[in-house]
Amino acid sequence: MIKNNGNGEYRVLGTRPVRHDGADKVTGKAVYTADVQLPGMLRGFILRSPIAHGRIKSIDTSAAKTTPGVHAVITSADMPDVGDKVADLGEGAVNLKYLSGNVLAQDKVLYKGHAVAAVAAVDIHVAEEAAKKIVVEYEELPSVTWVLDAMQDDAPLLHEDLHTDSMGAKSENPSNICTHMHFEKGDIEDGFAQCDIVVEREFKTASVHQGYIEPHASVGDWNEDGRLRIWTATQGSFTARQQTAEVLQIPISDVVVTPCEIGGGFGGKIAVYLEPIVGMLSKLSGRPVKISMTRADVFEATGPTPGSYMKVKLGATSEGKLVAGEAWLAYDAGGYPGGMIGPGCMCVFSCYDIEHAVVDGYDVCVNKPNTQAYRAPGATQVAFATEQLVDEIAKQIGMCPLSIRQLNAAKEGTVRVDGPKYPPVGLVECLDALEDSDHWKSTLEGPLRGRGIAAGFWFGCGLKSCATVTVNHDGTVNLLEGSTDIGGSRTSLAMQLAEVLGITSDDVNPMVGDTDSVGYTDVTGGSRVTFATGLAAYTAGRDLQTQMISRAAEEVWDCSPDEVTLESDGRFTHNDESKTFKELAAQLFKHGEPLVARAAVSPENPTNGFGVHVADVEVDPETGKVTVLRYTTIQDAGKAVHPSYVEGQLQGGTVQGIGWALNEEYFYHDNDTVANASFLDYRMPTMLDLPMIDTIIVEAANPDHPYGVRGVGETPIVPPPAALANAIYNATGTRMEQLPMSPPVLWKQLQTESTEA
Amino acid sequence: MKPFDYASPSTIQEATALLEQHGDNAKVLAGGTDIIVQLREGLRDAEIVIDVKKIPELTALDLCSENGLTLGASTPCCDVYETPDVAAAYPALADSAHIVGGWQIQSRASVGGNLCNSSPAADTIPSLIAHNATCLIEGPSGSREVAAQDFCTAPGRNVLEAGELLVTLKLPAVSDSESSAYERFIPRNEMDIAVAGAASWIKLGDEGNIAAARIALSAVAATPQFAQEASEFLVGKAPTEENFAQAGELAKSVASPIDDMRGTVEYRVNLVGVLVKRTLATALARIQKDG
Amino acid sequence: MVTVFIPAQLKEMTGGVTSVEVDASNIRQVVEQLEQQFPGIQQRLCDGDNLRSGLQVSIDSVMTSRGLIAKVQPGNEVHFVPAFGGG
Amino acid sequence: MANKRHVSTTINGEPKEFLCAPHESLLEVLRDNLGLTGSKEGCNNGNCGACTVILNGRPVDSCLVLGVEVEGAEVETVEGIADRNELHPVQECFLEGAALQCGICTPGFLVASKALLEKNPDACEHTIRYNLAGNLCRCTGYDKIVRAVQDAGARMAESN
Repeated sequence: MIKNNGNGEYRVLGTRPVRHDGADKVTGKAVYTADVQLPGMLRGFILRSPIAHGRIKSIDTSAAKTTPGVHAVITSADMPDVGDKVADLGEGAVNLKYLSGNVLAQDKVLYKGHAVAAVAAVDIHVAEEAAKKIVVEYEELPSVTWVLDAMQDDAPLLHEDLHTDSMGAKSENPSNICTHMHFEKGDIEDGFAQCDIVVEREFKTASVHQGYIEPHASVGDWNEDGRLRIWTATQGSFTARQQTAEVLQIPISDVVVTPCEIGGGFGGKIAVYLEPIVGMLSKLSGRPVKISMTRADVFEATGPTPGSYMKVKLGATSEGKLVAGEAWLAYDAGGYPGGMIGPGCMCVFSCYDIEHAVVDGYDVCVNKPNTQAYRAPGATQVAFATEQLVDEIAKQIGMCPLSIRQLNAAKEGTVRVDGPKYPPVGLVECLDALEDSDHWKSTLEGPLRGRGIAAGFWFGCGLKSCATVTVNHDGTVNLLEGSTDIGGSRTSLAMQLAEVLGITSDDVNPMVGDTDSVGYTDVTGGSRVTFATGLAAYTAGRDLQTQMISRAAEEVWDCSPDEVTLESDGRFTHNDESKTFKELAAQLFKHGEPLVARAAVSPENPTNGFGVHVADVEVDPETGKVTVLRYTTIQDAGKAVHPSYVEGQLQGGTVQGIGWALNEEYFYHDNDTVANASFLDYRMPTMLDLPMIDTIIVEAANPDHPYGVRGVGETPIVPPPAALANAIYNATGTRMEQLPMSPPVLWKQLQTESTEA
Repeated sequence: MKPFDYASPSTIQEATALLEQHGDNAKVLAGGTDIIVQLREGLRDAEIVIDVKKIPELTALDLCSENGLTLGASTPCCDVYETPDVAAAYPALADSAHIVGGWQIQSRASVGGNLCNSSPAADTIPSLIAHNATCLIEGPSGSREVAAQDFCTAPGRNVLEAGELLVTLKLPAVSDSESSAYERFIPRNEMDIAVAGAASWIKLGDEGNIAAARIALSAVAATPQFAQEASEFLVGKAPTEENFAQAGELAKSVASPIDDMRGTVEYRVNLVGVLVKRTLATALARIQKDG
Repeated sequence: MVTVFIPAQLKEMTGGVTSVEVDASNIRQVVEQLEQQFPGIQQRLCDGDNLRSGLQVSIDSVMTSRGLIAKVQPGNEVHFVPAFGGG
Repeated sequence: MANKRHVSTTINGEPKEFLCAPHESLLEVLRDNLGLTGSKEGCNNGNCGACTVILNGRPVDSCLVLGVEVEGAEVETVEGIADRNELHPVQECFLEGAALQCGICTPGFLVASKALLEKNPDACEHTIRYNLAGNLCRCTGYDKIVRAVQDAGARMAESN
């Protein structure tokens, strides 16, 4: 009999232990991919396209190949033909010819920075100078980077064989529009007819990059036994293994991926870029090969998240009840079909109970790097639009922006535009927490200052995770799991196992295994690790306890298993005798076979993370510069396993959202090449650009997790641009319809409106 | 990065001899925060890099009440703002030295290097111009002096001839009745290139009016600019907001900026007025605080 | 009977019908029933013997990755929705 | 290729000698020649601070220093912050305050923070934000880093 701990009182969850990998990371010992050194290792350099769009007429690598110190040079001609096949990568599906073409350009280059050839040499300088000797002849083609331009019939075509997919139906003519999605709920005409007030605006947002500080890096060693060993900076060692095997057309079983410590990902380190290249260079040179991207490569060839055009219409009654919503969304996909438009469509009205809605979404190829997931991919753009319209309606009917959100908040049973109903969710609780917060109760005084709020949503997914638990002589345990640890997840998983077993976090040694040593585990992404891999750790702990009950019955108490009780604190009792986990484990170890437990899970429901943000800003009307004076992030975490790291996710996501809101964007030259591929000119927030980010963690239990855990990683990036836009409106009376709301843009808008007024 | 050779001469004569010998293929290394990036990114080429930090004259930092400040060309920015007398006497220079890159950059980047890199957006050059600095240059044919405002000739170009080395910068002595300020506009609060910048120096006469003024701008023309008309306008005027604003308007006449990712012509010209007005007010406040 | 909601994008194939009742014990049978009523709809929902990539099924608002083999019971509500991952 | 130079220097208190070509940066020398991979390359042009080391008492971006420049100099890296097995207060406070997530920027922050606190143990929030603005972090939003540096300052003041 197992007494489940349903009372919400925990010994380990909610505490703040020092992370298990902490000492290594503050002493410089932690090994990231670029730190890997193998005997005889070569360094690689990638030659990239200098133009935004062109046909490759010829590539002459002879001068590079004969350069002293060069061991191998490859182009797409050296890569196998992957055919026109869609591969399911767990978190999403991708056509292999697009994946392979993005790794090394085939007949065309589709964006500046597109990889064209790669060199492996004795050191990085020799490799770089040799790569510059490769002669590539291009037929330059007209290019397009703005999504609406790319949708025109006469737009330059990126892929002559790409036809628009409308849920299985293909367009007759080739197009840059990869996908059209359409959702309906209720009766839109009838809905708007019931509205006393309707607001409609057009919005556009620039491409932004995930901005992880660690550049992509991979090491490949094609071993003499025919197996390819990869050390790489990836959010998912198993998806990296699958993508690498597919691109190189070798059996998955011949690839082993060791996930190194990873310096940030945010969605941008799921697709492979370097892994197949270091693999092929290693095969041809017979030596291990390491490639680290330059920062310019990272900006020009990886990420970004889609730039967008959005037209959104929202209607309400004079009492502030939202009745109807209509959205037309176009997201750029970059050089190859992207995956962010679906969630964009599903999230545009996801925070509210709106009876009638229609959403159309388009995924459109443009001459930019292939877009990748970026923290709540697709949701931040639409929140920027919808949350401003909600404020605008509130303003027009004289309602408080908090009240209108409380009145319309999505709750259990609310039907989203794509169909499903929400299980119990925590948006109302977050809004109530805002109402009770010091920040909301405080008064903001002074001219050109304003306060804004916004809500945000991200699904948070489950997917597959595995965990193995082995027990040591002394009753401490080792937890082997497959989720690369980007932000302290080893510890949040160890804590869940410790909670089940009634031991401390320090009694657990968590370890992230390579693809040979741990069961299949999907990416560290989708806010899933603490939830799904945590569920695996919990389940493995239960498996261990179940084994121990029967063994205790047989080997210790000589009774039947149902006469052994597992207490909620992890103790095993029989009659009036009681043993802690460690006592029993140590005793069983002496008597019989070692204890090993395992779990494989695939929870399928989203964990539905809602958040609400409030921002105070001051605007300098002479320069258009916005200063964030105060910021509070409120989010439902279900159960905060390690509150410090939950706060860290909230603060980090919020600041990425603030950067997106105020300064981050790609600038392009007239020839559609990127003008600001550096940290200097891309302008991510520095420490000096921010106030402290206050957090309030709401805990509305997730029914699909034994401890009520919800994913928290992604939602915090969603509200900031909208919250800041609403704050800027309340400070200046001007509505921002584009991101970023950079000083020149805001200054110009204030000028125009003051001259018009 | 392309390979190059390296020398670290300990006298000006050795350095100028090397410069003369290698001509354009030699590049001078002071703080390295510009040149190393430019060599790495292939924006400049070098057969030999000449590290001048071992030459005593180039790391000088001497302040005296008669002759003013002698600043070695490779003296790092942090020495300027961490030396209290210097920071107090030349606030504009300290302001700009304190915002060149981040702290790590300021530990290496030199005012002289910033001048020789001759970027239109250089933060320290307007402050040198506002403080009427003179550049002491040594070369194969002896030494010469050039006013800071005449040093830059085009983006990345300056008056240095083959074989010539910038040795020191001389800033005239200052009194309690004068002060200065530098301010730039950047979208972030640190780690950014000026969208526009302004340095203002003013000296008050006994009756409290402005006896002398020098205003200089960055990032609004091909080279940093001395705003002569705006500077002369202030002479004899009362240090009022109105006059400062008017000086800001007049300063716009020397602004001929370009449209780029950092800002439009219209925006940059607007910033000139704002920054000149604000730096004049700061300079005045500093005089009043000290006086 | 199981209530199947027709994706709005396929309404033109059902003459505007937005939901139908079918007698089925798994999603494969659901799709076959739909195909009988609305010829051609199967190849819009499926790719060969699998659910089309990028599509997933929700049964009574519970997502499933089991695709065509997912079981359904009388009274269930079935939606076809886009798959999503995250960053 | 230019000839390699012999360089004698002091790294984390120990005399070190190495050979490097003039175009190799101090960061390359530390990571590739000396195996000190704690200093990280985030941008290789002085805009992220991940490669921060202390050179003759001052924080610098080691990607913007040539290896040959450190002849006769004193260099401190993240590997030299802890005293044997004793973590430095700034390391302790980063761990206890959860001031790191992915950890790639952490070495640079630790080195710069230590340099700041040794100069100014009771640095205020603004001073910390100003002096560490050359160190980028994309994970934390900086809040916990600022607090950890403040806590470390207090701890260092106590122990003195």
